[in-house]
Amino acid sequence: MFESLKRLYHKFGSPKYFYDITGRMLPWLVALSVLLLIPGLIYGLGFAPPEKYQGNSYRVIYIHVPAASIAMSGYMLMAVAGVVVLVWRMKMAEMVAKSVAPIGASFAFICLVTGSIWGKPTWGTWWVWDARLTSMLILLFLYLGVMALNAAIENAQSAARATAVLSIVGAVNLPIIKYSVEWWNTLHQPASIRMTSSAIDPEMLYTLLSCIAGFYCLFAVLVILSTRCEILLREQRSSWVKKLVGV
Amino acid sequence: MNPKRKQRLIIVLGILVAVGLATGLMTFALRENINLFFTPSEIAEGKAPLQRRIRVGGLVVPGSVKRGEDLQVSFDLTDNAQQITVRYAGILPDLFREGQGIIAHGKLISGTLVEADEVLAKHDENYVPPEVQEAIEKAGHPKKES
Amino acid sequence: MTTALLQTVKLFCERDDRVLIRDLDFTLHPGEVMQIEGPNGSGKTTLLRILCGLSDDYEGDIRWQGEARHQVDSRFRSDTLYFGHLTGVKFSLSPRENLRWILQLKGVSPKLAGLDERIDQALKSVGLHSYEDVPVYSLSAGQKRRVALARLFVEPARLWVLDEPFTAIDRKGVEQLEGLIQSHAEMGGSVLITTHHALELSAIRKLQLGLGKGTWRIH
Amino acid sequence: MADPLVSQPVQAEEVPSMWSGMLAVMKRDLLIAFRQRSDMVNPLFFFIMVIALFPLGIGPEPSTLQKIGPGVIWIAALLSTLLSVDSLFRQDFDDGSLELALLSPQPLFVLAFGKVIAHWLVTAIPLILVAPILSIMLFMDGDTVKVTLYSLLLGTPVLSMISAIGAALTVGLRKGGVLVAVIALPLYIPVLIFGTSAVEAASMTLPYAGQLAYLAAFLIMALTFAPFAIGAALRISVTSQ
Repeated sequence: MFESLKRLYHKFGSPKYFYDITGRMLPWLVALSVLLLIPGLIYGLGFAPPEKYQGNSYRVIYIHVPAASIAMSGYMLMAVAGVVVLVWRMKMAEMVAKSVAPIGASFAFICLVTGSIWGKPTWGTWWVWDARLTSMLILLFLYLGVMALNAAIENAQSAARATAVLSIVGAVNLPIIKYSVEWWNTLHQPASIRMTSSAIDPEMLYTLLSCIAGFYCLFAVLVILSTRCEILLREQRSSWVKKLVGV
Repeated sequence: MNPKRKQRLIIVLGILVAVGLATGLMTFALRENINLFFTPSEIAEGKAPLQRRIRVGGLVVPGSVKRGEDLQVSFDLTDNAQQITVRYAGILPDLFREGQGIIAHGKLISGTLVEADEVLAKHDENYVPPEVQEAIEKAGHPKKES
Repeated sequence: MTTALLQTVKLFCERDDRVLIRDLDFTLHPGEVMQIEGPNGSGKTTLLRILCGLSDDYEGDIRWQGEARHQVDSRFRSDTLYFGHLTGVKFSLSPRENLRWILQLKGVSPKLAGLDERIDQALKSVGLHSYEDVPVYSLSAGQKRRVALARLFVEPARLWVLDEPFTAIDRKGVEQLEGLIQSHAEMGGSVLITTHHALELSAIRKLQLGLGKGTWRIH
Repeated sequence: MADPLVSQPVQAEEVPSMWSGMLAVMKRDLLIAFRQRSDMVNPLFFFIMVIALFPLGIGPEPSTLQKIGPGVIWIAALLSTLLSVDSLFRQDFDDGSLELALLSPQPLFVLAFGKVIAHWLVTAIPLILVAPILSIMLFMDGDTVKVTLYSLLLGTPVLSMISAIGAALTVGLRKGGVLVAVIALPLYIPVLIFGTSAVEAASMTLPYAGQLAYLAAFLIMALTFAPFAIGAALRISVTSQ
């Protein structure tokens, strides 16, 4: 078991293998995300029953919640990749971490925008300095810091290592920031975003789950595409890339 | 013991002690009421400061909502033990209704009268915000099942 | 047969997509001086930085006394003296304070008996007698360089890694430094040095780095 | 007496004590700071001036100033830490002493720790000492002044530690200054929240022990773990040039 894990790890550590295997996975992932996302969103935005109190405005949830979740897990993914970069010096992890940052930041941004669109009808204001909104804003800032650092260092490898340190420090701090912000302003109730199964209608729940899964597939597709570009860029002088692009 | 290993041991022990200390401080801090959240009972007992922005949480007493001119509204809040009155000028959230758990931000004017500048309601009927729920439980009443 | 002090196995290094060193195998024994030569841009400084642990942008193995260097890192570092383009000399401190701090960093106890006398003696050896207590910024460029060179007289290290040590040093200083390197080697120390200066030492090997293709030659 | 032209190395300890390594760095940095006093005085002036600007910008009403006082003092402290931290490793990087530190048998985090402590002593202590006077100028009173002092005492070392991570990551870059701010500011938030909240609570004559306990917990965590991050960051910055 351990041996095969190790083998898998080494395989994924090779850019060529990663490029090949993701090339084969990509169509499936695209298909999966289309299959989950299109019906999920159409049904969620158009046909799912309106919520008892909020009417139709709650429908933003089908974008808002997946985006929030992906923004968070994207950061965690980046931090884990950072650990791999620092401990095992794996090149693939450097490229993945670099690709995740802007995509995760975009999802954090989407989450903020949809949150504020949702906030207008529900709370009567576009923006509240509410715990969840604020901590998502800070998450976006953390992403931006990582991206800025990455952009500032010319050498790709040292940029990757420096951002790895920063994203790990950020990940360690994230729970503390989240907690303190939540404590600082407990304005709105967690219920609006956290869905316990008893509190949500199954019809809405399944739609939401489909959207979440679909957005995760989309996230995976985006990360893979961006990583593949990075691989070609970094390995441009290796023989397999030369052969691939036909030089 | 070889000195290199001794150094390493000291570092590890230091980290353990530090983590322990930090956890201790955290648990102490968690027991303090630092977010200025008060229940109607606490306000009735005079624990909350006057003229300071505080948070009050409780359930809106059915039949207590009185609307005045210019969006003036007043209602009572209860934790099933004591009642206080909240005065508010502004648009109440869509989800505000009688029997609902809400959190009001504002100043304690006198005795049990709170002048709120912000009123927030929860979104779901089955859900009581943890602070409100805690306050109700503290006052000796278990959660009401709806 | 003495054990090698420093050894590289198939050392490979590239910088900005240019191969600097390919499959470098060399061994440095106690008592040996190795001069690294090559045109500008051939990677002399890079190689020195890799060898003393200031850069880990390489592939291959580096061994210290037969063991992988990263496993005996702290032992390796206490036995290596690196003298680079930047000297680490603080301008607002006096030469004496500078040396004292560098020695402390190296693990010399500040309470060591006679430490101050030894430092003063080292400063005297590099011609900084009576300059011990003036701030370094008031010294000339050559004198500033000499403050750092005084390390060679007191700092405990078997391996000296010297990157262009003769910069800004006058002719007398150069002769003196050559003598110092010679005597260090005779006492069983080893030296890795880059310089464009023709060294007049009795036993010296040369590592010639080629430009552009990672080629090298030892003679 | 032996020939002065022969190397006569002094004896080093086989495993040097980390404590003395840290003290050596600290002493050296303090000495340098006392010789170049501007490094020490400028952040202090900045702190005082920023706070003095607020009454001018917002208006001199005591009630308003009293209300925003804790936030103002904390944000000024935060900015002045940020301002001073940029030079923390830069000089050492430029003159090569960071390379020497990296090649010393001492672990890098020990040396980094010593540097940050020295930096805190030099830049934050003066600031903490004048904070009570400034808080009186912002019409804060009694306990509030005391708690301002406590909260800064507990909070500023955390700020120093966090910004040192940013400074270490950007030390090799030409445009470090703004980048450090972008990196470090989001991480400051918990300290800012609990610091201001402690002062606010004190101004309402409410218990503030909880907030101070949080700050103390952050302090312990920062002192324990930040040096490792700083050390790793420095290593990356130095080895990658």
